[in-house]
Amino acid sequence: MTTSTSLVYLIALPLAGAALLLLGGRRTDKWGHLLATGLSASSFGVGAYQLLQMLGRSAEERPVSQKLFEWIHVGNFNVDAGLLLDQLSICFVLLITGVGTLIHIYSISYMSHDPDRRRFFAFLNLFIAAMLLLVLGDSYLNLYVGWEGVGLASYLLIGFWNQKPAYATASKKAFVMNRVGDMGLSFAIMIAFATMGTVSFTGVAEHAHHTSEAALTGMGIMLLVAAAGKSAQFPLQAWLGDAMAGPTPVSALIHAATMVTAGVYLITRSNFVFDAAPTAQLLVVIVGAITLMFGALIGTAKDDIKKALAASTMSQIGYMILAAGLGPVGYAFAIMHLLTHGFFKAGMFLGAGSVMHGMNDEVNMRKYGALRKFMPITFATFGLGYLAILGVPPFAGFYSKDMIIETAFNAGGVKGIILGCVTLIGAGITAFYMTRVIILTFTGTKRWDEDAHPHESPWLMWLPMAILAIGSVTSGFLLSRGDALVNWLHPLFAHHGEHEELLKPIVVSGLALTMVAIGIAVAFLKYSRNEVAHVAPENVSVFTKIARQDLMQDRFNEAIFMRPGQALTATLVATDNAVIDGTVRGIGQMAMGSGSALRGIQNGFVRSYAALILVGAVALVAAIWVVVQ
Amino acid sequence: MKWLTILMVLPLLGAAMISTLSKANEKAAKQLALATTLIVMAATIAMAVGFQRDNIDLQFVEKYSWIPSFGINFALGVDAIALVLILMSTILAPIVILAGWNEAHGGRWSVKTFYILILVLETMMIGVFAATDVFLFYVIFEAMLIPVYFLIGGYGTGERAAAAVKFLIYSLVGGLLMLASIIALYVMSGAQGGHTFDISELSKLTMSSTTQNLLFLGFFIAFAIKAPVWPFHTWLPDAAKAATPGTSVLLLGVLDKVGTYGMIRYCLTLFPEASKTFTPIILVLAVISIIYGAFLAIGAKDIKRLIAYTSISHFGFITMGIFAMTTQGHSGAILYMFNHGFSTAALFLVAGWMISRRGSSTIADFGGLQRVTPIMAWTFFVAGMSSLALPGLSSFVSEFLVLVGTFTRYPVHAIIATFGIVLAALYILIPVQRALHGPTTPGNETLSDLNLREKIAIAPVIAIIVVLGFYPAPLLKVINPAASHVISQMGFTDPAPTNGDK
Amino acid sequence: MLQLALEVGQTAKPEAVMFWILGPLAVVASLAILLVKKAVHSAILMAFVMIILAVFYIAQDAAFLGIVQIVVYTGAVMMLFLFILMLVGVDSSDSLTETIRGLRPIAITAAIGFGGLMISLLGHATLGRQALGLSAANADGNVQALAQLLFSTYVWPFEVVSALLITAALGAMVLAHHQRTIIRPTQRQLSINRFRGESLGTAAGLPGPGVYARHNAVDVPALLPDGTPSAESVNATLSARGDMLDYKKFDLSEINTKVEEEK
Amino acid sequence: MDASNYLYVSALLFTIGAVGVVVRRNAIVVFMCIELMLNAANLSFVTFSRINGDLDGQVMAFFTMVVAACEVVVGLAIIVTIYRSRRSASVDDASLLKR
Amino acid sequence: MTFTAPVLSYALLSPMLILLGGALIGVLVEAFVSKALRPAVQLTLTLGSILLSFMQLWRIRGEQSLTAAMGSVVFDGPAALLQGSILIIAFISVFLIADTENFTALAAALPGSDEERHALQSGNQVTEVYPLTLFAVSGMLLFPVANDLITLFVALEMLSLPLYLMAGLSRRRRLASQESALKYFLLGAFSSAFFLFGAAYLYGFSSSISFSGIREAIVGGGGNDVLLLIGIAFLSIGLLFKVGAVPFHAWSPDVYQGAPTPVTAFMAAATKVAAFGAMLRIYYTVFANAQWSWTPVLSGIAIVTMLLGSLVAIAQRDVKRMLAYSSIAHAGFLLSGVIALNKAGLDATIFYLLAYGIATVGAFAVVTLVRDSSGEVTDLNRWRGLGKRSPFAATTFALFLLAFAGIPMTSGFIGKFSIFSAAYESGAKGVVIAGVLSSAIAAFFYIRVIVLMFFTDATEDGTSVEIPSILTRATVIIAAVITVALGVYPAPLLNFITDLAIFIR
Repeated sequence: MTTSTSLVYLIALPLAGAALLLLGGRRTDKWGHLLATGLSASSFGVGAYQLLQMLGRSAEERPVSQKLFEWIHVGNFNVDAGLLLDQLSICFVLLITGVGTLIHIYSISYMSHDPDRRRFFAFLNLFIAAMLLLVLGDSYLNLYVGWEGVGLASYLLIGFWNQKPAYATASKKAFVMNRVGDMGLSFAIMIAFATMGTVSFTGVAEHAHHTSEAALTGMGIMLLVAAAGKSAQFPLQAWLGDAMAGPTPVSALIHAATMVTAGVYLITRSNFVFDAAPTAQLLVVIVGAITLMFGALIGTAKDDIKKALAASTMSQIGYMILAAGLGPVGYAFAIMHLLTHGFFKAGMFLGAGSVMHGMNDEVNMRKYGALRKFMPITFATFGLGYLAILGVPPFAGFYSKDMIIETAFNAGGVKGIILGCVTLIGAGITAFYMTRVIILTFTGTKRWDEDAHPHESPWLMWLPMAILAIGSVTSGFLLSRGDALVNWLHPLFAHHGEHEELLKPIVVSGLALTMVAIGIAVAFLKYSRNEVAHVAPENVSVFTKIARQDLMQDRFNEAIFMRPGQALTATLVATDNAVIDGTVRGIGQMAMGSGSALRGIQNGFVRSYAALILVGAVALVAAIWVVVQ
Repeated sequence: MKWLTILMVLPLLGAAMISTLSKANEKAAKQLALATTLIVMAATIAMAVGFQRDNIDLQFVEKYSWIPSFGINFALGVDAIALVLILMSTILAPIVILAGWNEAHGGRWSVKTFYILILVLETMMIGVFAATDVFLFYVIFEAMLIPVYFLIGGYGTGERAAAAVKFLIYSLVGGLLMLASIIALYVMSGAQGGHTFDISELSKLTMSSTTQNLLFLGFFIAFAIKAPVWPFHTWLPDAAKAATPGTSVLLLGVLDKVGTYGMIRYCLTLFPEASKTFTPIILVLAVISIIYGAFLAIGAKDIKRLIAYTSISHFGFITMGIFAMTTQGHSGAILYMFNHGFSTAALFLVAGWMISRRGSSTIADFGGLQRVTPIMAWTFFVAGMSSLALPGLSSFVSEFLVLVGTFTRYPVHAIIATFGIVLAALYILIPVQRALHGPTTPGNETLSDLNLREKIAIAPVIAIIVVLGFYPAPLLKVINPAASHVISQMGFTDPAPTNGDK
Repeated sequence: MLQLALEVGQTAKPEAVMFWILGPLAVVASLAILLVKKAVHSAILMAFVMIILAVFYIAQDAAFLGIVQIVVYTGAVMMLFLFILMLVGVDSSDSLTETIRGLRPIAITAAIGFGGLMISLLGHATLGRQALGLSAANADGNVQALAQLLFSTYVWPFEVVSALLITAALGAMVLAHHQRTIIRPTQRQLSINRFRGESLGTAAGLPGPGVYARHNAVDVPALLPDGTPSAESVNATLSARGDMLDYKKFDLSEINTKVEEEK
Repeated sequence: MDASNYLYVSALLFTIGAVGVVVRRNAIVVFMCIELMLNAANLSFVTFSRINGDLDGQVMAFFTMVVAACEVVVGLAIIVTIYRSRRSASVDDASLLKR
Repeated sequence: MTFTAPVLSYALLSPMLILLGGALIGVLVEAFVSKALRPAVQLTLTLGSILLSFMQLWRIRGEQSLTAAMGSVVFDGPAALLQGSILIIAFISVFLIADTENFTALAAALPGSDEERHALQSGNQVTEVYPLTLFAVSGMLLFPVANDLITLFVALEMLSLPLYLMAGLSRRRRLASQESALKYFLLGAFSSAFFLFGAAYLYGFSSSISFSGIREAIVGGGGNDVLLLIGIAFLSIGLLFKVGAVPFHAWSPDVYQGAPTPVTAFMAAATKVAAFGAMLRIYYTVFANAQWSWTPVLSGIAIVTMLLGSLVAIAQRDVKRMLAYSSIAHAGFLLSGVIALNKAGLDATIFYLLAYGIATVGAFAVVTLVRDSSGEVTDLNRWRGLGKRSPFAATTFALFLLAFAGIPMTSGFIGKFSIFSAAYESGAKGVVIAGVLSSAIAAFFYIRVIVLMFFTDATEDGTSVEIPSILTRATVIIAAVITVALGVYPAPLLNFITDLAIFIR
């Protein structure tokens, strides 16, 4: 393995930016955003440089590592602060820094009226640094630092406008649910250390094959829990919708392109664990499939443009998780979809931000309509992203999503058929709700409020959108040309035997396109032909109602965790006071009480005292009598 | 050089100098106290530099005959554990004084008395960790209650008298149980080759397992009250609520550590067999403390009580780490003691500033502080993050070590304890949301942000929290030999990787 | 039973007779001390018991003690008791009903228990050596032998007891002796005071109350020749207690003292 | 005759004296009962002296008498003082101090 | 019949003789010195005698003799230590007695009468308390050195009679004071009767009234033990009464409360030393071989005493009564030293006696300082906020309380530690556990008083603290210094005690 001394700059640059802006205070208000953007860009530069270096080496020589310093060495628990850049992480590095830099640029304008813009950029930089640490850490524990770091940054950014209590609550919810996932990661690390005596990726990879399946299954499940928390997968998905409280660039960066894909990274990175633990792998697939449908269904009912996109994100990540769960054959496709998704979803989020920017921060799509004329660039970039997500050839989604559907069908047996159908239906629903978004937002009649004056966003905002749109169009083709990404990642994953194909690729593409067409058609029929109500109609089916309420996920959490938790807290508080403290007080009062009672002996009469002495004497004599007898 | 004696005498000298000042000269008293503690801190650091970290023997040993007829010596010496805790105490002292510059003003007595008490307390804090004679330890262990008692009762707020009494009674009861055990040890040492209180001599005593168990309990309950471990904890929230922030820092940050320190130094060393016997029960208590403390923190309405309950949870982790009997658990616990001192200090000091500005310690009275007093709000936030053991901050390293060390031997306990980290997120973020976020509520609009003195006071604490989060190696290198020494003396070796028993 | 079987020679039989008459008497008399109402009767009974004890002492070769018992104890100490009883009120008789709840049953139970157990225990006691008489010890006479002991072996307590006696005397003095805090004036001094005082106005003695007064009561001040009331004429104790009527209102100076001649 | 019979009388007198202290209210009678107890003890001394065949017991009894005399002086002085202050010689009336 | 003149070793008796001489001169002073001069003369005389006596004691501290007074008195190391302790305590107690505010002006005067008022106005003083004190002190010196039952009984009465009298001499609340004298006297005499009865049976058992004779009889055995057991039991009642052990304790709260505070201080501290001194000698030398018979009973009494004393003290509202119950609890602690029956127990008990005695005098001295216009204020509720008004009084009182509670760095802690470890060494674990438990209970009420003084605000009526007389202040300071010194560096005294405390038989 090659060592390098420059990996640290990937992280250090944005981290320095964050530190400088946070500690520098108001003094850095003027140029802080520029510095942050510059640092993010230079980090991208370092990443690009590393890629070039990597390309120049043979496949085995490509991974680069750097040991920074001794971190935790206790007994046989030895973890250094070390970085590892290999073919997998470089994809992420470039995605994070690339998309991240674009979003920095976008935010310069988007946040220009916010008095706390500097702080926003500090947090963005902090996020970039944490996310880079997540993907660069050479051990689970290093990853864990980045893992929680992005959680923190996400919390800070979701709650950026925390003067609104709802936003503050949303950020707290995100953090807490993420922590549940983090707990899973902790367990996974503990299992790794207890069974294999190491927590580094290379170490675990070495030991995995001679470790019992039970332990690996446990570790895998715990990793899945972690992934579910971070990537908003079932059952820890509830926070993502609320996380849209943050400024839109945040949603684009964190909740579309980068952080939420960390789960996919984790599972892919831990391929050696999952490959040896089929049960865990199956669970991954199931979680992915459920979330895929779950997100898609929610997406159909959302009127809030960002929440609709968030639901879509959830669903798309479901695709990735599903793919990752399919084993060696799926990892590369998961990553590919992750990358293409990073482009088109970020682009669409930025588009949504642009719309909101022009519409006084209105998010309800029912109050949009006919924005195509007022925001042509936004419409164009958003539209390209739309085509990409639908999987229309030759846009990016077509390459990545079709591969996943195909792999799903090829998973074999009933499992393959079920998974294939789920992914297909998902694609159809995706087409439906995305078309709905397009129709409600950009076409039809205007349904704006009086004071809305839609206008196109400044160039600083549309430029990143445009770049991302280009990515949405081309990335799929580029990555799959000659199986570029698959081959690139190939050395990292176990080799897989050829599956017999259930369906020919062309058939899968046909089926997928058919489903997409159906979805689009239904959406057109439903929304384009009828006048869209200004307010969401109430006379809808039960399913719609449930879908509007995010399929009852919050109610479920409330009923199962929150209420019992609150009740337990209240009970414990009462118990602490009444039982534990009460026992202590009771002992005190008992002493007091017996003291007062015994005072009664001292009644002031000398004759009683004499009687007491006499009784004492009798007792002594009686004792003697007993002894003598 | 008689480092430890010098360290113990310096604060007393300061106290003596302060006592000569006139009552009106409050400023001089403060400055003198600050200067004294700074000198002590410098001296401690100078001493620590000379510490040989690979030497597991006691260092800087001093021994003077004190009460020869009972075999009692004024014997001092430190190993890594003691050194780390002394270092923590002496660093915290000047910070507490600087941070609580004005907290003596609401007291029953003069400002001067406050600082005399603080300095006397500092002497005892050093002594209690440095003592290598059980009797000397006990004397300081008990005697240090008195200054704290007066600090709480005389300078606290609210139900300060009741809280001080509760604190004192709890501690005294625990202390008396320990005294009974010490007497038994003393008598046994007399029967087995001469009266002594030397800890290393006492650890060689032979005794029946029943005796050992009983004596262990005497010590352990005293330490469990001090630490505090569930269910001996109810004094702490009251005391912490009533005490001034500075006192609370010393109380939770230093004094309570005497409990966990005592578990390592006395329970494990003197009664290895009994420690093993009771380990299952103690681990359960520790786990209960972790979860229970967290739930009560979530339910707390008063910010100081909240912090106190979080400490109960944290002390649960420390206790668990100690009795997990692995090097990771042990080192983690020791490191946790050090880190907890600073993260609690940060929380309490900032909470104290918030409370003194707002005039209330009820969480619901705050709101939107982040907009009004950003620096104060953010320091509180960082302190809170440290309390919930965010990776990258110091507590994470120790908490994770404890968990991983426990998991290798007691997976179930570790798993339950890990749920504490989710609860930690709740108990920190709930007050953060209520107090710092949301719209600025009435009564909070005109609060002033941290002034320069306060910034100077809190900066080193935050710095230590962050630096040790990323680079705990210097401390761990000091702690590790001592921790593994204790473990190996107990006859334990770390569980080897099982590979899942394949 | 104590294995005493003491040979008391020829006196055996008379002593037994004496014991069986006086022993029960002593017990009955002492019981009566508890039961009689008047303290004086108790004292008389007490003296009676003491005398019986003196007889017992003499019967047991303790002649000196027997005499001392009568002379000192009965004669002096009991008389002191009687004397004090006189002081306190010889006629007073106590009610024997118990006022402290539960005390009497406790006392009776304790008494029966105590007495019963003691007697039972004495029944079990053995000495383990030969019981001796005092014939040998008293060979030179009881008093001589005692003196020998008192002035040699027990000289130190004997000396120290003197301190006890002084203490007793001192104590009685402290509690009972009324030291004069004001020197009582002598007749001569009184006379001097009367005639060498500032005025001779009172030389003839103070007026008695009620003299010339409007009322003939002890709390009404006398009127002086000029019609003014005299405060001195009323007993000081009455004035101190505030029982004296306001003398001002008896002042005649305000009304016309000139008596109209009857025409 | 068996000298131990005196011991029985002594024990009875002692018991009666002790009960008298408890049941009688007049301070002087109470005190007399104490004297009865002392006399009972003296009787034991004299009896034991005879049994043991030495005079130490008689010396002790003699000292007891002397000491009792002193005690009587002090005790009666106290009783008289109390009587003068309270106009009552009942020990039950002196119960200001309690609990 | 020949008479051999007795031989007394005056050097060894001189501490007592000096005091008795001083007392006799004091009586003469009462008779012949003018009233105005008497207080000063008596005070000087008393302090001089005690000092002289102590100096003499210091000179003879190393001596040992069984025949100092024809076998009536034994002089050895423990004797020197106990006598020295009594003299030290007496010395600082006399400082308190010298405060004119404590004693009645005229004991014979009726409370509230004209005569009393005149006596008060004329500045009359009952200077007889000085010789009475000296008599009591000499009785106390004799009590632990007595070597036969006669001397023991005489000493017992000699220390008691003056105390009975002095208890009734209070200046304020005279009815209560006289009542306490009556109670003390009646119960004291009652217990003396038991003591005497027990002595009779011991004599019956052993045919000897000297301690050595009794011990030989116990060692030698003979008949059965009925007489011995009765003797031990009843003799113990007399001794336990003096130290205030349950159930023979009932007098002490009432008497402590009613007596003039200096007398209470003197009585509480010095009597305990004397009585425990005698107990130590009797149980360690005379009854040692009958250990099986009395240790269980005495352990039971010790446990009950500790617990009851501590428990009832919690419920007290009067500071003197509280201290009385505390002293009952301490009697229990001290009994555990007697039970120990080993060298460590002897050393510990002697140390404890001195430490406790001095702290007790100090505590009561502070009580005399807290006054309002009508005299001492002993109601605890009116001690609120004392720390504010009188830091000196409150701080020193707190120190003494902490010493009673056995907090480290005070003499009380060393005492408690040494006495419990001795008891534990002898196997009396139950006593130690009860001791620890009752210490915990006791801590509660000591701390309550500290809270009252320091942490609560004064009530309206504001108890004023009189500027203490120099002598009272001296007592408080001396007691405080010794209490701290013995807590911080007890080694010299402990060594001294260890070297000296060996009973001779």
